[in-house]
Amino acid sequence: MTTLPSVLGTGLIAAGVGFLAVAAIGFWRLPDLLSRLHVLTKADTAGLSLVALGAACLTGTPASILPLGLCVLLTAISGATVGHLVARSVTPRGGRS
Amino acid sequence: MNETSLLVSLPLIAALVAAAWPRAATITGVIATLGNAGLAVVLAIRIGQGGAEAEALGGWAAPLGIGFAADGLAALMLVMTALVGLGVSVQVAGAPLPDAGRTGQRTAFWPLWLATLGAMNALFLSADLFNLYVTFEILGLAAVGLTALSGTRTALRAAFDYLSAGLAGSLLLLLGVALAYATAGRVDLAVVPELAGSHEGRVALGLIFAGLAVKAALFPLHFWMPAAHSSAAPEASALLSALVVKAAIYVALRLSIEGGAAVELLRLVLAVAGAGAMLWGAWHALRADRLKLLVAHSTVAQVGLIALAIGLTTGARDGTIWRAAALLMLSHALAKAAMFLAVGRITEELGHDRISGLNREELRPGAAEFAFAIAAISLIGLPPTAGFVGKWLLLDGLIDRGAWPWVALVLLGTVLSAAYLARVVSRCLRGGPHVAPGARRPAWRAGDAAALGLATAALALGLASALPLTLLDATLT
Amino acid sequence: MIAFDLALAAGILLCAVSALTRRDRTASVAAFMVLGLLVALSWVRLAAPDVALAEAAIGAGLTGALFLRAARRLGPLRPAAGRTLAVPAALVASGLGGGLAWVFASASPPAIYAPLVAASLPESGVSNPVTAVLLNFRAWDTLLEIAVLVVALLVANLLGSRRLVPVSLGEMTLPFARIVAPISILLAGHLLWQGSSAPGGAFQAGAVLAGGLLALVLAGLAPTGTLVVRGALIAGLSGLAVFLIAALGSEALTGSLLGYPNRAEKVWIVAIEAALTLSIAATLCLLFTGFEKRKTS
Amino acid sequence: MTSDLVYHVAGAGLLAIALWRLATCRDTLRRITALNVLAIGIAMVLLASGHDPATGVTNPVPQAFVLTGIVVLVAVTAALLALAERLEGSSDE
Amino acid sequence: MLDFLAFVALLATLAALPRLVVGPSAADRIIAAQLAGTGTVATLILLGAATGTSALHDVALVFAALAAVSGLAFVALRSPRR
Repeated sequence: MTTLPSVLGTGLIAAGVGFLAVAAIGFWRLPDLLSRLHVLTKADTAGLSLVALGAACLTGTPASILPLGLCVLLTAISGATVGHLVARSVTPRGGRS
Repeated sequence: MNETSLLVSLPLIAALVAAAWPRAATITGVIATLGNAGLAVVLAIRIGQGGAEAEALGGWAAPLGIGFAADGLAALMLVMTALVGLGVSVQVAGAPLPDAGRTGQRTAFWPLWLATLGAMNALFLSADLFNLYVTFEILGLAAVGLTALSGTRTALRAAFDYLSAGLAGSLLLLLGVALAYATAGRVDLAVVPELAGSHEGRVALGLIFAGLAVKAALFPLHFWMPAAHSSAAPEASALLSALVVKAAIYVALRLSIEGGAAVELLRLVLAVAGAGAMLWGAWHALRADRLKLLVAHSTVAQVGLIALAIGLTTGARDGTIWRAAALLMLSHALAKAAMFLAVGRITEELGHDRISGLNREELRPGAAEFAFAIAAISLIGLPPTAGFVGKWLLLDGLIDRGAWPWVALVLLGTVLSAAYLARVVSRCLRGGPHVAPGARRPAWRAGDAAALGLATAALALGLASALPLTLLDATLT
Repeated sequence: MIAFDLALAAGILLCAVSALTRRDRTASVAAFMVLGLLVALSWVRLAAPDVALAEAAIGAGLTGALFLRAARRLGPLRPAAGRTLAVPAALVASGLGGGLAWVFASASPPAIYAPLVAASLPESGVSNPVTAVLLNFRAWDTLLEIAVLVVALLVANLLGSRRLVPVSLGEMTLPFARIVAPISILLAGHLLWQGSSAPGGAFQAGAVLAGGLLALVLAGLAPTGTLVVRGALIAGLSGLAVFLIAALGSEALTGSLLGYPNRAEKVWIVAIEAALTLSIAATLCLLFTGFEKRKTS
Repeated sequence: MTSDLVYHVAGAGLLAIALWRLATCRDTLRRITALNVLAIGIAMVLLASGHDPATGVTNPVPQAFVLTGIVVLVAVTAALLALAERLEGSSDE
Repeated sequence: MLDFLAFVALLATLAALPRLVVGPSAADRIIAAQLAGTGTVATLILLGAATGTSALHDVALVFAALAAVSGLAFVALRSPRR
């Protein structure tokens, strides 16, 4: 039924999926690697967080909140790490210039 | 504890020990191979007297669980593997493989061989299609390890082609098993007659046989095999050619007896491919310039002969032709292992394996040449060898059915095999004016004993062919 | 959901084509990695979460890294020799594919396994039917599957493939490794433990553990000395050893190979799975890092 | 049209693509990839066959087959890649 | 509704494919694979929410935990051989 958590959850998920879609489109449209990397780390993390938050609202059980939170945390860390490493590997002087 | 359980688990345990403690590898390997031979003989005697045995692993009956079917055919194969393994082990224990792999592992042979042995034993006993697939994968990987042992670039290339062809073959087999599941809902061996009864089931059997044909190097899917068998170390080639190829042929024979023979088209394709293999292999063996290549191509031809016999099996349980196929497998295994070991020794003495340079003035023919000759006699099928009994049974069965074209083909194959083997034997054993008065005799090595022993076994089995034939009577209840 | 399935199937086929036709090695490998992701989704849609877990653990961790390693070491793709066969081969292959699709879609398996599994599940000691099949009803298959891993390890050892020398990736990887490695250990333990009642099990747990270890190795935070490799080799071999000893031990107790004693099934299964998890993790890691190649001269 | 049919067709498509590349390509890495795609295709048709659309449950036995197949494939793939790399290395020498 | 959102998430995942195929640089392709990984995690979470299967959270978690391994492998193996 349309209770507050379910409406909220669906809304959050819709927003998150929208973010993901924007990230994908931006990834396709943006001209150079570094700006694409930027999109990846930002929109990606935001999108997935919103989706996970929405899913947690919908299910509402503590048992599902832990894995969802971990998912967000891990994806954010890996996205940031890989993004940083890739950026460093393609820019001369180790990315510190 | 049951012999079957020990037969499948002891080689694997020994492989682990040999891999973990390379220093103890040789002694572990020899003990395990000896123990395996003892177990196989005990099991064969019990089956010969008491009939076939079936076992449900873990107490879970087929189709849910996996069964072991220890019957006469399986026991014959187990003994065959044990005998060939003993011969090759004697050779390797006496003269460890050269360290051409540059990995500093002179003992790497043993865990690979023991894994091969365990996989072969598991395969012969298995009564479940999916389980057969898994055993094939162990076998394929271990065999590739054996091929790559010599470490040369040719051997590595051959090993890669072998592994990718082998994987493609097992995936075809797996696809067939998947379709068998999709059609019949189960994958134990007892499902085979049911498969032969429907279109989808026949396609499944076709896929399974196609996979087996790749693994058995049946013409025209043999492309990977001559390179693999001729570039590996002779000891490894002996195992590959005598045993590993037999695994796929064994499964084909088993499926044919179980009811795959009801599929006319499949049998015809198998027989025609077998005939093609006989001619193609013989042609290339006639033209080969290197000894190992000749022997490898002769394997293509011999596999063809056995496939022809399997293809002509009528499926009747009391038929003679499938017995002929089983005997031909046995005699080919013994003779071909002896032949590869002998080739290894001849190459070692001469320093090369060019056929044109076989008759050397300063070297007298030794035990290896003699073993090669006996093995050749068995492969050609001259009395009193096991090869003769197998071919006689085959021709007898074919004549009974009036299948004269096939009789002619088998005879043609025999003549061709005599022709290409004579290229070697005539050069090796030519004495008289070709040998200088002061010519030296090759020194005696463990490899000579192994080759002679295996060749003699092929000879003796012809004289005592009642033994394997009685054992085969205990096939399938 | 049919739209979802159709889009997924299209994506899978697209990835497969890209993985097999792109001339750029990285493109080919990356497409193959994404294929693994999408295939895991399709396993979920086919109600096979156990398989999806295994695919995720292997596809995301080991396979991608293995293929990237090979792409790096193999150098660029050489131009193909001849294209004459391509068209007939494509026709034959598409004919075969169409035939197979038709045969598979028209066959519907009679329900033989499902009732048997349902009837035997209470006696198996576990409540996850897939684990019951893998470690009880058809445990012999699983034992041989572990033997395949061991033989692969032997072959890799024999080949002495070039040992991986990780480059220093800088301090940015430290927080990553410090978080990911412990979480993957916890996750592996969780998957192992819940395998008896829910999707999970030894292989999934072992693969996740291997993935975490690989992250450490790649970040240059794991020791890779000769002694460590030797220890990992022994650990890799130990899983099959434990399984074989358990098989023979159960036969000594109950008279049937891999027939666990009554009412102790769960203990046996969990013990075997725990040993397998460690051994699978060690094996997968070694298959990636490789062994030292000794120099000839 | 059911989703099982979609996966049957997709699985068969994977089989066809993989067989085509296996037949026409000599490059080692490409062949290994093709073999992996072939295995995925087999797993897909197997699971789709084991899937019961009425109950939405997939038979655990084919699931176990596919799991075993995945492990076996990883092992063989690792060995193949090691061989291919060693082969490449030996041509340099 | 959730089904539809899962479908959109899948489309967002697939949208990474063109960049993966076109490149132009190897880094682009790897980042595209990374993006597809995140999309897959989101799709899995949504499928889990739609069907109420908690096992899918584990699958998503495994993907999330190991997402960086291939990226790390790419960077770590990128440096010159010797």
